[in-house]
Amino acid sequence: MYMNNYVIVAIFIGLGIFLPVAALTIGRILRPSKPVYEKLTTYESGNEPVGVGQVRFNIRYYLFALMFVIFDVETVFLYPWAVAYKQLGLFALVEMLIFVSLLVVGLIYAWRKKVLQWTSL
Amino acid sequence: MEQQGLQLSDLYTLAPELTLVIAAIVISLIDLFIPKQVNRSLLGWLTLASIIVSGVFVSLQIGPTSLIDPANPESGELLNLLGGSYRVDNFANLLKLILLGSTGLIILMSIGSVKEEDIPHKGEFYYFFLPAVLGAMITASSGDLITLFVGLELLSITSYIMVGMRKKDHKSNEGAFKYAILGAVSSATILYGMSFLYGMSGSTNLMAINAALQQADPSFSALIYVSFFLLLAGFGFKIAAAPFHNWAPDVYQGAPTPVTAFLAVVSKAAGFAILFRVMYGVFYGNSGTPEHPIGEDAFFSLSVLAAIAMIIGNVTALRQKNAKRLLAYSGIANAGYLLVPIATQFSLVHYTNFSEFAYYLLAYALMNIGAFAVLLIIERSTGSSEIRGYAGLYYRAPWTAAAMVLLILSLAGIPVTGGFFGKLFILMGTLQNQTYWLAAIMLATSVVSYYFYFSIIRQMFMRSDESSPIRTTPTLGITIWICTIGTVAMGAYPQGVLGWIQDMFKLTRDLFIG
Amino acid sequence: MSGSIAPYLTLGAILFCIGLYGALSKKNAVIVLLSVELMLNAVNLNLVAFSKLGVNPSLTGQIFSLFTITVAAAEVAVGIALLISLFRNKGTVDVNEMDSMKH
Amino acid sequence: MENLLNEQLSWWNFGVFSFWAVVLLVIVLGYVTYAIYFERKILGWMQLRHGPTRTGPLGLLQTVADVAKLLIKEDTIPRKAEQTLFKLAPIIMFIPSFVVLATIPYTSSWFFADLNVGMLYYAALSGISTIGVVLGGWASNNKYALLGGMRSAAQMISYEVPLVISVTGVIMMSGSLNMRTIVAAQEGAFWHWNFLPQIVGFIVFIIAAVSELNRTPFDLPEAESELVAGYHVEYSGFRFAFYMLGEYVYTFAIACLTTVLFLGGWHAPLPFLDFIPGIIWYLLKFTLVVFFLIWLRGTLPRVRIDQLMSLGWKVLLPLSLVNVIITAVVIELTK
Amino acid sequence: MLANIPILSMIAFSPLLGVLVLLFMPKSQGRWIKVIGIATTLIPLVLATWLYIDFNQQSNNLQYGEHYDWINVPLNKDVPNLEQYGFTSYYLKFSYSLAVDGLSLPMVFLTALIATMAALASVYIKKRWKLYFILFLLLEVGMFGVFMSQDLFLFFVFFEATLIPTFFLVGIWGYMNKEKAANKFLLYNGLGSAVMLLAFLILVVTAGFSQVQDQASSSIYFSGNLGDIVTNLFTPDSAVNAGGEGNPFYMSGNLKWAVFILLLIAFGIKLPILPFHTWMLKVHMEAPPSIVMIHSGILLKMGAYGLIRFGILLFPAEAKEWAFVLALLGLINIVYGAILAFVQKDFKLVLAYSSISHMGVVLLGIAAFNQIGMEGAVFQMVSHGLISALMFLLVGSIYERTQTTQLDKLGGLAGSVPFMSGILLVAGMASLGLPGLSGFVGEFLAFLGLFGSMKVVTVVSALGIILAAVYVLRAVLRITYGPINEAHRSIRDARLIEAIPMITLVAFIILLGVYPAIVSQHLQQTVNGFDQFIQQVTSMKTGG
Repeated sequence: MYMNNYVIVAIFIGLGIFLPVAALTIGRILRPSKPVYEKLTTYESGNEPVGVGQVRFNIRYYLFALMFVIFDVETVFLYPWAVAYKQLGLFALVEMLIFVSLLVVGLIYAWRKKVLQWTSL
Repeated sequence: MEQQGLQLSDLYTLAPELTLVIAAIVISLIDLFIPKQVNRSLLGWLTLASIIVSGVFVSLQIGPTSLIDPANPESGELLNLLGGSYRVDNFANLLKLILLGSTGLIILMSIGSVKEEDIPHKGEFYYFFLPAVLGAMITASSGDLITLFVGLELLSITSYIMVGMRKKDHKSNEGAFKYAILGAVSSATILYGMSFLYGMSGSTNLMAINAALQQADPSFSALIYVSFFLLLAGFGFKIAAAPFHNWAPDVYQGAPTPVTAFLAVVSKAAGFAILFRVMYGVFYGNSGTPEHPIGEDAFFSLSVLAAIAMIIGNVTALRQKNAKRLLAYSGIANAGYLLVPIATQFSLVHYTNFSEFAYYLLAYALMNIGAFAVLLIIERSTGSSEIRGYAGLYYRAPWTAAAMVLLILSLAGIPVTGGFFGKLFILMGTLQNQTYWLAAIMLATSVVSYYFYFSIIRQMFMRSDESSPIRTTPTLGITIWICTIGTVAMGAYPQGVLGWIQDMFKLTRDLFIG
Repeated sequence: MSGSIAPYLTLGAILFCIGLYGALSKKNAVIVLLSVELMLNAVNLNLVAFSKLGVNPSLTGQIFSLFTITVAAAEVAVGIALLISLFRNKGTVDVNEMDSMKH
Repeated sequence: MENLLNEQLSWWNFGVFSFWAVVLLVIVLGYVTYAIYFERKILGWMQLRHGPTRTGPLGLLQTVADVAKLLIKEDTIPRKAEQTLFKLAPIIMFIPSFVVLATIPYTSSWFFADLNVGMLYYAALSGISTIGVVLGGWASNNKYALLGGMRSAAQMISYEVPLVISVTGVIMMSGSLNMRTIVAAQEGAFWHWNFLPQIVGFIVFIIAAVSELNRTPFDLPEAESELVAGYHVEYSGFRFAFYMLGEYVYTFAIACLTTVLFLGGWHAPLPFLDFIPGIIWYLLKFTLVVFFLIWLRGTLPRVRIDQLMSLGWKVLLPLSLVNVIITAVVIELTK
Repeated sequence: MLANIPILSMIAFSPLLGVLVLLFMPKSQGRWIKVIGIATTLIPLVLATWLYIDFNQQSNNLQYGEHYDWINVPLNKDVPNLEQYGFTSYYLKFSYSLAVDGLSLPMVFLTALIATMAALASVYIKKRWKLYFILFLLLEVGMFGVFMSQDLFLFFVFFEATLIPTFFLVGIWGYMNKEKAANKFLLYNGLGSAVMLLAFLILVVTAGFSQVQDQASSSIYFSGNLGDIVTNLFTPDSAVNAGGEGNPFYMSGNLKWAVFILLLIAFGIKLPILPFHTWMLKVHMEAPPSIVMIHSGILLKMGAYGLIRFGILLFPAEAKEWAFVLALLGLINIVYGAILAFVQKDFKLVLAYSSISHMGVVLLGIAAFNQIGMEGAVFQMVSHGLISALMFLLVGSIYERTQTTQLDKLGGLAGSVPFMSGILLVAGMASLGLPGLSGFVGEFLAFLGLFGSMKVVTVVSALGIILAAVYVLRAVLRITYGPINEAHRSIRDARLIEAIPMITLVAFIILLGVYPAIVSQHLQQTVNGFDQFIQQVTSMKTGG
């Protein structure tokens, strides 16, 4: 049955949740808990922490995130095409060439705009 | 599902779109690889050239036989492109000409007029118009919900970016972000409505949906209403019709002026194209049967929407001090006017609502682009888009002021201009269908609009502070005069354009699919 | 497969409403973007449910949802890019502070 | 398994599924325990030292002792941390690493879920782990952790793209996303296995996979010398253990995936070797991949972050796209 | 003699010659600009005089007709199965169609005359003569067109064409609150034209159709042609009158009433009928004298003209039913205008309110629904045009010298400017309806006509007219006699360029007073025709 496969997935998810929960619960029973002020301080190599931890970080991380979103979503179109490729004609190849070349243009664009360069910003 | 691949012979049919795609790619690559010192106006001219080429392709295809399959013209069979999801009919071709023409004028007015410090990426500024107008063209041509949606989003997403093109200006950022968020919400609303249409018909083809809805189970009528109102809300946003208009003034104000013109004209036109298609492709013909009353109600809702847009647009415009916001509200009001012919259905004596619509759309495009071009001159000289900036324009640039007067007369709907005849034809349509209340609202709000349109004239003629002449760039001047002469010509000889539209457009072929 | 479509549609409607509420009322722009995403996913849920359990089940719905996912991604990508640019200029992501153009 | 999957769902079936899932979990945990042990041993040999020797015979209980230590270690949560997210992050990291295993087949009859979208399922779920990493880094409210988390996220998403695209060639060859079908399509001697026809894809896949696992030479998120310990600097005790666990379960998963996608799964390298059961071949290939991963760690230095990013976007991504095109053209020509 | 040349177009568009010349004149040539501006207005005056003489008084038909197709839009070609409804195509036709009859002719002449006088009076304009004269001449074109158009659409276009130049003329060259006045003018009149357009378009899409039969096809024209509309409206078995709700061309009784009331409002605003009069006060206050001359002399008459031409003649049954309402409105105008004129402190406002009062007389004449009343109404229009033009010319000249129009700051001008004071006295006498001057004739005829049907209204209105004597005399005597303001002692009397229009206008006022036939003989046949027509169609049962 089609559904059974997903029952298995569900079981895996259940186990995946169960293990950490169980382990952490057991750990809570076993482990000591003696919080002192110093122990709960944010770790900064032994120095007094300065400022907040959640600082503004570099823009490049966002740019990579954007790039990822764009390219990863394109694979959503590549996969069905790849699955059906053998049944499709020459035109599927042409269409995919167009599609991939558009992707490549996007990549070139990002490249020339120095988005891919970690130190550019 | 029967899916039909694209044939090589279809490439000619798709030439206008393909031109734009290729041009967009090539020009962007050129922009990437030519050195920084090269003047980016070159890209502007290239963009303009590609728009013109695309327009030529459209005009080669437009004609009374445009939908006949070119592969075997004798058969007289209709061209079935991509399983009916893409329709190159004259409805689409006419709108495409308007869309391309407007975009061409907007690009023309931007070349050499946009300030470097304002827009850092001038190259992108030019060629981003290409995917945007491509999206608009796809929308106009689509016969399928998916195509329609993709086209709409191509247009919308590109527009978000174009609005935010002034990276350093926080008004531009703010406008762009608002536009993006609300645009996404409206897209989601449209999609949600579409999902119900799909659910009730099992197809995304407009014609199939129409057929399915007519045979649908009576218990679905609630769902039909839900989907209709979701679509209406979403499209209402895209065309900036009140009460879904709140984004427009902020976005218009924030965007660079040529982009504002683009939003006001091309985006809006594309929204109307879909609305027209969907209303007549999906909901029209569902009236009459007691189980499916949606047809009448749908068109009545459109009338109400039109009335609200006219009233709110014109009344709120009265308070504006910024010319861009004023034109935004004027655009909202005009959305109302343009909705009227769509809401006015066909009847025996009234079969022309598409030509009324297309005529006014063309007039609207010309007069608005002209007005924005004048505004660009004002912005260049005064640095702001306040209405005060127009003060004494007649003494500083008399010819520009004269053109502006003609454009304003057209916007206000005073004879003998294109805007006047556009409204006149729309009015006649409503009166022929005996929707007197709508006609009355349309006229009354037009009179209200005199006040704020003429406030610009008052500034130009009655408040003079200085008489130092203002210089215009040649491209701006050409744009303004093309628009002005076009507007006046449409007024002096309306049957030229209208008759041509009537010749091209065949109701049964171009609107009722199949 | 048999089964009722009602639960899917209900879930879709709930998601859509939550998303709409969030998009229109939340202060933080990031949450607003997330809410929009929620709305689009409600649509996907609808489409996929209809493609399996609709009046005329067909694959089109799933294809449609692929397009929706892609477009949603592009939309959010642009939204975030604009938000970053706004944040750089104004130093806030609070939607309520985006009011520099009031009349 | 196959028969059970095709029956009507009942409590009995459910019980059987659950039982085997628990068995797999136990196996995986055992694998992790001894993978760490062997990693240390092998690294030791490579660096001419002994590795763990003390705990148990040959140090076999070393990892067990480590786990026990982690279990009873105090679990400190920094005052400034976002409590809920801080607790949640390691779990989010761990769950998908285990859940992806559901779709992996071991032999033609030993498998769990027979999903027809198996590869997509894997790609989709494995992406979730990134969230666990970023959340952990962010919730710690620590600059090192945040930077480590961000770097890790950037790296993982950058290499996710070539990873999934490199698999496209395999999918085209077999015409399916189903893992079993993919293996079945590699029926025959080793030159039928995908790693030879898909050599470009294979190389891209392996490099991207190593990077996805945050392993040397791509272990920048945990670079001790730059970031103290990366995103889990504030974690201790069993929460830390789950990050580690997640990473090692991923090595399991990636090793399996490599075997399935490129190394012919349970097929014997030469037809006359068929008498040896498929599971043995599978395990051999699996072990080979795991060994390869450890070997890399022993030999290669760490790359710089800008090199890392350049490699991913400027080399691997174009390569993987080229691979797609070449595969498509070749398939078209040989049809 | 004139029948073979397009005399009407020549009159209407001859001012454009001046515009053309002026466009290419440099701004600095102020003197020549004025000369050309004034000279240009003489061309239509000469042609109009010729036309006036040439006009065939014995005919009640439209004369000198010119007809060209202008807008001819095919409305549709592809209605499915159009043939089954009996026609194959339909068109929208608006034509360029001019003609005059006895009603239009005096108006055309008046326009030409007053335009020339106003152009002479433009000496008070101090700046931007070029733009001023261009707009002025455009305004003149619009006014001629309004009185000549025989097509609803053309009428509307010309009607609007008067709007825009007036807006500019008031807004640029007016006094203190010029912009406010221009706005108010624009909005009220814009509303008026919008209402008019609504009424016209309803007429076009219902009564405006006519069917044309070719060999094989028959097509329908929608047109704004007044003749077609009249024919359709008063043919008992036309689609407008016959047929029920299903017929798209059918005008129900309610619709007819609605259109009539819309027309009444539209022209009532221009006239102005009482609740819509405020804009007109502002314009009279703020506009430059020459423009007020045009405005008060002609633009207000366009309202009355339109009311007669379209309101009364297209909907005689409805109008006749409302005769009492019309009379009452006229009465209110007369009395209200008179009373308020009496209490004003500003001479301009006195005149403005007196205009309201006098336009009431026009309404009364119309409400009489007989030949005498109608003649009175038209006569009053002409006469008031002359008188008010003269009055405002004087106001302008006085303001020019004294910088005020406040009654309590003026006085004793008879001593310092005897010529102007004399003219002012004559104008005052004419205004209050002294026999022998033109004002008397119109009022007398209007009352005479109305007396037969509505005695009470007539009597009360006549009392209102007596008030006119009071307020006119009060104002005029206050200015000419009494203590003089010391500052005004040394002002100079009228220059030649001011004296010419004053004398001309006085001459015409006297001429009309002593020899009214000069107007009424042109009028008689036409008005007689109207009367017969109204009698005929109201006795006929039409509509629902």
